[in-house]
Amino acid sequence: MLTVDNLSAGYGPVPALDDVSLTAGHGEITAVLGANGAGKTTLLRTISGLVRARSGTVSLDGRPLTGVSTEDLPALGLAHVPEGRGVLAELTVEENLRLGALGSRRKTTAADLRRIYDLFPVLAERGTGLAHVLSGGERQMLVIGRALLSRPKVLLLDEPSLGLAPKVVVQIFELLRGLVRDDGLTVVLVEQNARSALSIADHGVVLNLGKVVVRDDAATLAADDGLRHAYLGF
Amino acid sequence: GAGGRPEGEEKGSTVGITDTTIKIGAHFPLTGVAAPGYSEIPSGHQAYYDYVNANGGVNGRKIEFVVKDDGYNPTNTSQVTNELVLNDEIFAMVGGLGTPTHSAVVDYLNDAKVPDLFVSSGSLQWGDWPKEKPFTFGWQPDYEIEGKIIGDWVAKNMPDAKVGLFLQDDDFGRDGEKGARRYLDSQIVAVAKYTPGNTDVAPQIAQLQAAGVDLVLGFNVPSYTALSQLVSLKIGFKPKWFYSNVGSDPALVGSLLARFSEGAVTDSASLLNGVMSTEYLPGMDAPDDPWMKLWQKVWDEHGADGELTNYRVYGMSQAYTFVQALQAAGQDPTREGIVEAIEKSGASFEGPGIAPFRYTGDSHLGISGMSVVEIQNGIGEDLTPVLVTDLGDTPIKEDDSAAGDAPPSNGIPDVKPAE
Amino acid sequence: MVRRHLLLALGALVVVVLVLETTSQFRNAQFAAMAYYAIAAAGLTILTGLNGQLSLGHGALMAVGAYSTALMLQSREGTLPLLVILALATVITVVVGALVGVAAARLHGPYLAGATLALAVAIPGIPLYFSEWLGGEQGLNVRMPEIPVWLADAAYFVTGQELTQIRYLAYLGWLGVIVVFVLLANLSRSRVGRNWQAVRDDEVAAELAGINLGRARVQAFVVSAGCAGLAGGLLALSARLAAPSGFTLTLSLLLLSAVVLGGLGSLVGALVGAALLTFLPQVVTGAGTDLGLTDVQAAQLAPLIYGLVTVLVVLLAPAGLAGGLRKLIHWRRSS
Amino acid sequence: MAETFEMSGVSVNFGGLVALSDVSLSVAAGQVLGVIGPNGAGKTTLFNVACGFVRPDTGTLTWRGEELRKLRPHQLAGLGIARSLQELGLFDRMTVLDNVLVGADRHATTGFWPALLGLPRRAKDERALRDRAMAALEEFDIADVAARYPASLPYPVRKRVALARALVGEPDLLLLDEPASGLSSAEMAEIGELVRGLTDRMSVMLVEHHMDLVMSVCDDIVVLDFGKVIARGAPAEIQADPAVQAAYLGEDVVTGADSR
Amino acid sequence: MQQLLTTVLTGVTLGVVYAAFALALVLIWRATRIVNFAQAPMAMITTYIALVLIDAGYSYWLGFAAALLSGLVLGAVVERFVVRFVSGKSEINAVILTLGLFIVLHALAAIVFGSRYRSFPAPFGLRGFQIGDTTIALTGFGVFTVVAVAVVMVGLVLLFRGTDLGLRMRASAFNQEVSRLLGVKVGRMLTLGWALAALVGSLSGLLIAGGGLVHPSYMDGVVVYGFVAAVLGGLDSPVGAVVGGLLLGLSLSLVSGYVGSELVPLAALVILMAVLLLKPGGLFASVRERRV
Ligand SMILES: Nc1ncnc2c1ncn2[C@@H]1O[C@H](COP(=O)(O)OP(=O)(O)OP(=O)(O)O)[C@@H](O)[C@H]1O
Ligand SMILES: Nc1ncnc2c1ncn2[C@@H]1O[C@H](COP(=O)(O)OP(=O)(O)OP(=O)(O)O)[C@@H](O)[C@H]1O
Ligand SMILES: CC(C)C[C@H](N)C(=O)O
Ligand SMILES: [Mg+2]
Ligand SMILES: [Mg+2]
Repeated sequence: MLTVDNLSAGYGPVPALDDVSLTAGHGEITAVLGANGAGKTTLLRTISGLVRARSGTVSLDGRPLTGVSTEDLPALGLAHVPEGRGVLAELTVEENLRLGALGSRRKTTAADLRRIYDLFPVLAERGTGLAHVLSGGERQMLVIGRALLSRPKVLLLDEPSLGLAPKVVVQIFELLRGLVRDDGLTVVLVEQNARSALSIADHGVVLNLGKVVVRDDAATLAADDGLRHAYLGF
Repeated sequence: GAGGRPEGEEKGSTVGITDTTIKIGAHFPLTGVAAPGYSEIPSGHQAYYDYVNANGGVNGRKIEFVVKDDGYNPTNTSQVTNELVLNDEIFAMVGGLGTPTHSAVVDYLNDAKVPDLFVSSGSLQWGDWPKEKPFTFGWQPDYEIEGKIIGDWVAKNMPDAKVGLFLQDDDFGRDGEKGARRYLDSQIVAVAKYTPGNTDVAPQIAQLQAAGVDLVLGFNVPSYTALSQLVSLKIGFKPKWFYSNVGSDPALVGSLLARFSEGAVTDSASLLNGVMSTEYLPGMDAPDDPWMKLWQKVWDEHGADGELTNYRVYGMSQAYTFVQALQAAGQDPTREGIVEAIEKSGASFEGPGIAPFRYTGDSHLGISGMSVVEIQNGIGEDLTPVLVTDLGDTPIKEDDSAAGDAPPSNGIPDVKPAE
Repeated sequence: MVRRHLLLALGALVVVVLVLETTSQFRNAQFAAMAYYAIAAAGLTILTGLNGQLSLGHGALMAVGAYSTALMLQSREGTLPLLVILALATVITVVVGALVGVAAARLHGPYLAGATLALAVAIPGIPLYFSEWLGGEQGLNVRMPEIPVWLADAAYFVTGQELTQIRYLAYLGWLGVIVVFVLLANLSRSRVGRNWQAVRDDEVAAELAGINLGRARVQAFVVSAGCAGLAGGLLALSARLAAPSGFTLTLSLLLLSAVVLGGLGSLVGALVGAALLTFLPQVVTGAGTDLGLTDVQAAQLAPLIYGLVTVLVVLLAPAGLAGGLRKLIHWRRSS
Repeated sequence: MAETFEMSGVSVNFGGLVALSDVSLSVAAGQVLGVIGPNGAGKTTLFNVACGFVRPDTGTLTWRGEELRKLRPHQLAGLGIARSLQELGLFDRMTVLDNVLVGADRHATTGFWPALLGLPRRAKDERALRDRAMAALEEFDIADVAARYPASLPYPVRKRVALARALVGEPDLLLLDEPASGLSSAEMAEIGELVRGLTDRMSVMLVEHHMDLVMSVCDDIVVLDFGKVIARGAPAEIQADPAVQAAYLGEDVVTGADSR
Repeated sequence: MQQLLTTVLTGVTLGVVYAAFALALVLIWRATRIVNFAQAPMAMITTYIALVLIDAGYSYWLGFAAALLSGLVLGAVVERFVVRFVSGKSEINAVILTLGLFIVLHALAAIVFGSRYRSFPAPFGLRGFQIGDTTIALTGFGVFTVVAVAVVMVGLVLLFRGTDLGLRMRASAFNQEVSRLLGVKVGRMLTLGWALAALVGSLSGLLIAGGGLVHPSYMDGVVVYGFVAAVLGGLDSPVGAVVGGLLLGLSLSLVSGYVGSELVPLAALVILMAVLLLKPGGLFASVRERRV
């Protein structure tokens, strides 16, 4: 379980996150929504320690992460798929995947790899080639696969559907549901595509200008027309 | 005058001179690739000037010696010479080192009428054209006469030797080759040139070996003596070696080779045994020479950190000549006056050099000769008396007249003002 | 914009006259040196700052300019006018720069660095091979032609002082600086400079915008080579010599460091860097001697301090001294 | 028919991997052609061929009735073809205005020498370019950020800068690679309108994974899978095509298309 | 015939030395994407440390070990306290920083150790091996050099190709932020990369010094040729560095012996340009074609 309490952060004088609190429960998908620039990415980056929090705390299963560096998070079971394709293009596809497992101090087993390759067959074909040649969508598959390889307890996903074909989006969302259901994975899902995010999420949090404006069950949010028009744009 | 300018009156210049001081300067490579060795020369100068100053100076004037680093880069030489002349306002440049470096400033010094005394280099250009460069004087024997003396000796004593030249690819090697060819042209079977800075000389030595050379004449600097010895060891090349004076400092080369050992070269001095060279100054291998005793005393009293070395001896010897020149210029030296004085009486200066200077109105070349030596256990043993000559087809003859000079008891020369 | 450049140039000219007329011969000589460093650094700052090409070989291009100048001044009687000679030296270097630029245009980052590094050591080897013609290790002596009589008279008329060779050279150098800076400022504020920057920031996008990458790179290289050529010519006049050991790798590297020290991509930065190169060694060595160090120690002090300054500037003011100063002023104003 | 862009029989191999195989298509004046297909189907590669970044193994390109041989990317702008990049490719150390000015460079009339010498006609030329660029910025409603650097701007604004840069050159054919990725539905709708608004001035080729957008703006759609054209036709036909559904759309997603 | 053999053999030994230096550059490049110009003076300093010990009467091998160890420490210190502050920022600033270090270390060495020539011992013989009655230009020390460089090359290939550590090091060089998200201790990797590179650099310093002369600038020549060798090989590839070094050493030796030693630098330029014009990323460049 991931808890965020009164978190604030920013890049200059203007705060990008202002007193944000949320709880992502064990075995649940929490969708973080909001317009461009609302602070969604900043929220994930602050949780990961890539952006310094000005105040507030983040805790993982009750353990505060204050003072824990970004590099130690994978070992604690937290994986973060960053916005905009964090592919290490100069490494091979397989090396990228192996790095995912390394973070959580595990050896990559053939079975692990096979699971990812089954999910994204194209990665298997490109396995020993440089990730550099991958298409936009293939890169997105790679970073998601890489995060899954670390078998995280908590998964932070920043716009995973970016650049993916509709069929693959559905496939990935189904996979997430499965993991949440079967393994008790905790997911924080940042999505531009609010409609499909809410369709698989349990809860939703809407950010606007760095503040939480609404927090509710996913179904309730999806049904709220006023909210949809004001913040979610569909 | 043109443009309505007042006409200046030309008189002898006394820039750099006060009643109690005389300021001189020079450029040396104190940093960079040429610094090893050469950076020690000015400390020799300095020690001797300190000694003279401690003994009352010259005509009551203390000598101030300003050294500027040029890193052996002519562009810098030019800048620091500007600084010496325009900012420090030196009376004369004394001992500025290096052929390419000093070339950059020789015209300027002459245009500015700054005496440019005793350039630390054996290139001919310092002394061969006194008409164009009236203020410039060489000091050490030029490389051409050294080549001639070596060539003549080899032709006479080893007429069957197949000679190979190992040359630094600049004036040094070229002038030396020119001199040597005068006597050896038919004996030379191979010429190998190295470029300073390129430390891999195996191809050059292999070339000499391939040509069946059994006597190598080297016009090279000391580090290349060490390198050429090492490479020969490596490829099993065992000719006779004859290094010009610049490259042969046995103390230095010996210490350089000392460590090339660990089983392979056990005794470094013996590696140089039988190597031939030339000498024109008593050096570290002759500690009992009266000049060396003087230098040792001066160094012990006024020297900087470190041991006395041949580079420092070179510097002190030059400084000694400068003091002589200053004395010859009389009570009230001027820039023009000191030049005139050296032209008049320089040839009779008695100093550590074993052959006389060639200074006259027609030549500003330095020491006129040297003797051929063979190195045994780190000591150069004379094979010939002092041989003197001059450029071109001037014959080589024996002349021991300057070899017996001994320093005055107080270690300070006493030259009468030139008339 | 252009008019502003010209006004600035005019102001600069006045300052130059005032400074050169009121300072000693020795300072004049230093200013002459600063001038050629500034010109070379300005070219390099355009190449590296605007176009993103890292050249470790500009010293070699200066050598081309220097040797061209020296060759044209060899004949004892009757050479071309000095300005024509410098212009020709610039043109010759431009041609060489174009050849190098064409080869370099395909290279990136460390590969370009490697190639230009090799260039920096290769070019000074050429005079050694053609020593008959280029003077070998000793190089070619350069005799500055007499100052034209009308100019000397005019100068005397205006300033009341004799125009010495050194001052004449300093004027020549600073005239060069002003002209070059105006031209470079024009370029960098024009579509040409803009396109160079585009190539630096994103090749693919630049290409799609219609920019021929190779051409833009070669163009930038050629312009900076031209500067190096002119600077080389002035250096030869100033050092009175063109010799291989005047154009070691060190020169190329010092130029580059001066550009970064001053502030990459800014012409003012090039000026600051040139001033550092010219004045720092002398000041530091002087201070060292005053502190009672031996000559050898004092001589080592200059590179030591220069190196430390370089390290500190890169660490503390990554935008260079000019950039750091600008920031400081901003900060002062805003607080 | 003069403004038609055609590709015929284009094949591309990347060492064994068939990225495009015998692809033919054409875009007529004022038409919006959608190119869709699974990830890795070869859409970006197709654009790369059209731009000269990838030289096809076989096949030809024709533009305005003339074959483009040995096309090099930098020639595109001059030919009146512009392309936006999947990852924006803004010039980070140049202001927004300068970014757009580079796009407008095609209309410059003076060359190197006037620029070097600062001749008056260069100043005139520069003013003209600037007016053009400002007009483009205003059209996209981003004139207020003209002096800012792209990195400090929100993503959708950056996206507009990229579009402004592509359009300021007044191309006759615009290639858009995933223009809507990372945008909200509302912004996507804006882009849709914008693209439709372009059709009186130019033709558009559009790669996009958001079906809402594709279906609403395209006149015609080509579907690629494993480098082959598996379907082409009007949006409605494509949506109904079972092969397309199987390869690309999946069953569920189609429904959302009309719900806007 | 013997001249050719000698020229070739010395070319190979020379090439191996370039290769050793190039390996250090490759290591640092792979680990931090910085070209370290200060590599040479760092190696020079550690060689002096060995020399001081040997001069004080300790054995060659103690000096050898001390030099390697101090290289390791020096590399780590320089990364942690100097280079760290520019890593991941502008490429040229990093280059200039290492140039600044170059100048500083040089001057320091001259001040501390003096700038005169000193000879440096070799642990194995310096006489060429005897075959029949000809001596070939290969010495015991030469063999040692070749073996040492081969071992380092193989070690590096194994490190980068085969180990998780190598993978982590490469990842942090390419993208620090992504690597940290993946649990790679980026700072530690960078320090380790510099430390290892400086160790290999120290080795090259010892190999160049062995049976040769040492002074503050003795490594300067190898800066250019070692860098050129690394670039020839593709900068990313340890095998490339060795092939590049050998190719360069051999060609330069031949040019020096049969054409003229003044053309050696020009030959290096020609070889480099010829290779780079055909393969702009060096001989062993991984193919990186996709740009869009
Ligand atoms: N590195 C940065 N420097 C300065 N400002 C930044 C930086 N990154 C983000 N911002 C600003 O912080 C605010 C929040 O940005 P953030 O990226 O968190 O939004 P977001 O909700 O993820 O938007 P998007 O949907 O575009 O990804 C925005 O105003 C943005 O411009
Ligand atoms: N230079 C290359 N070398 C090898 N394979 C390549 C290269 N460029 C592209 N590919 C491969 O070709 C295929 C087509 O890539 P392309 O980028 O065209 O796909 P796309 O249709 O644009 O996909 P996406 O929707 O994910 O962006 C991909 O599988 C990709 O991995
Ligand atoms: C004897 C040395 C001090 C001179 C030096 N060999 C030179 O010509 O540069
Ligand atoms: Mg975001
Ligand atoms: Mg694509």
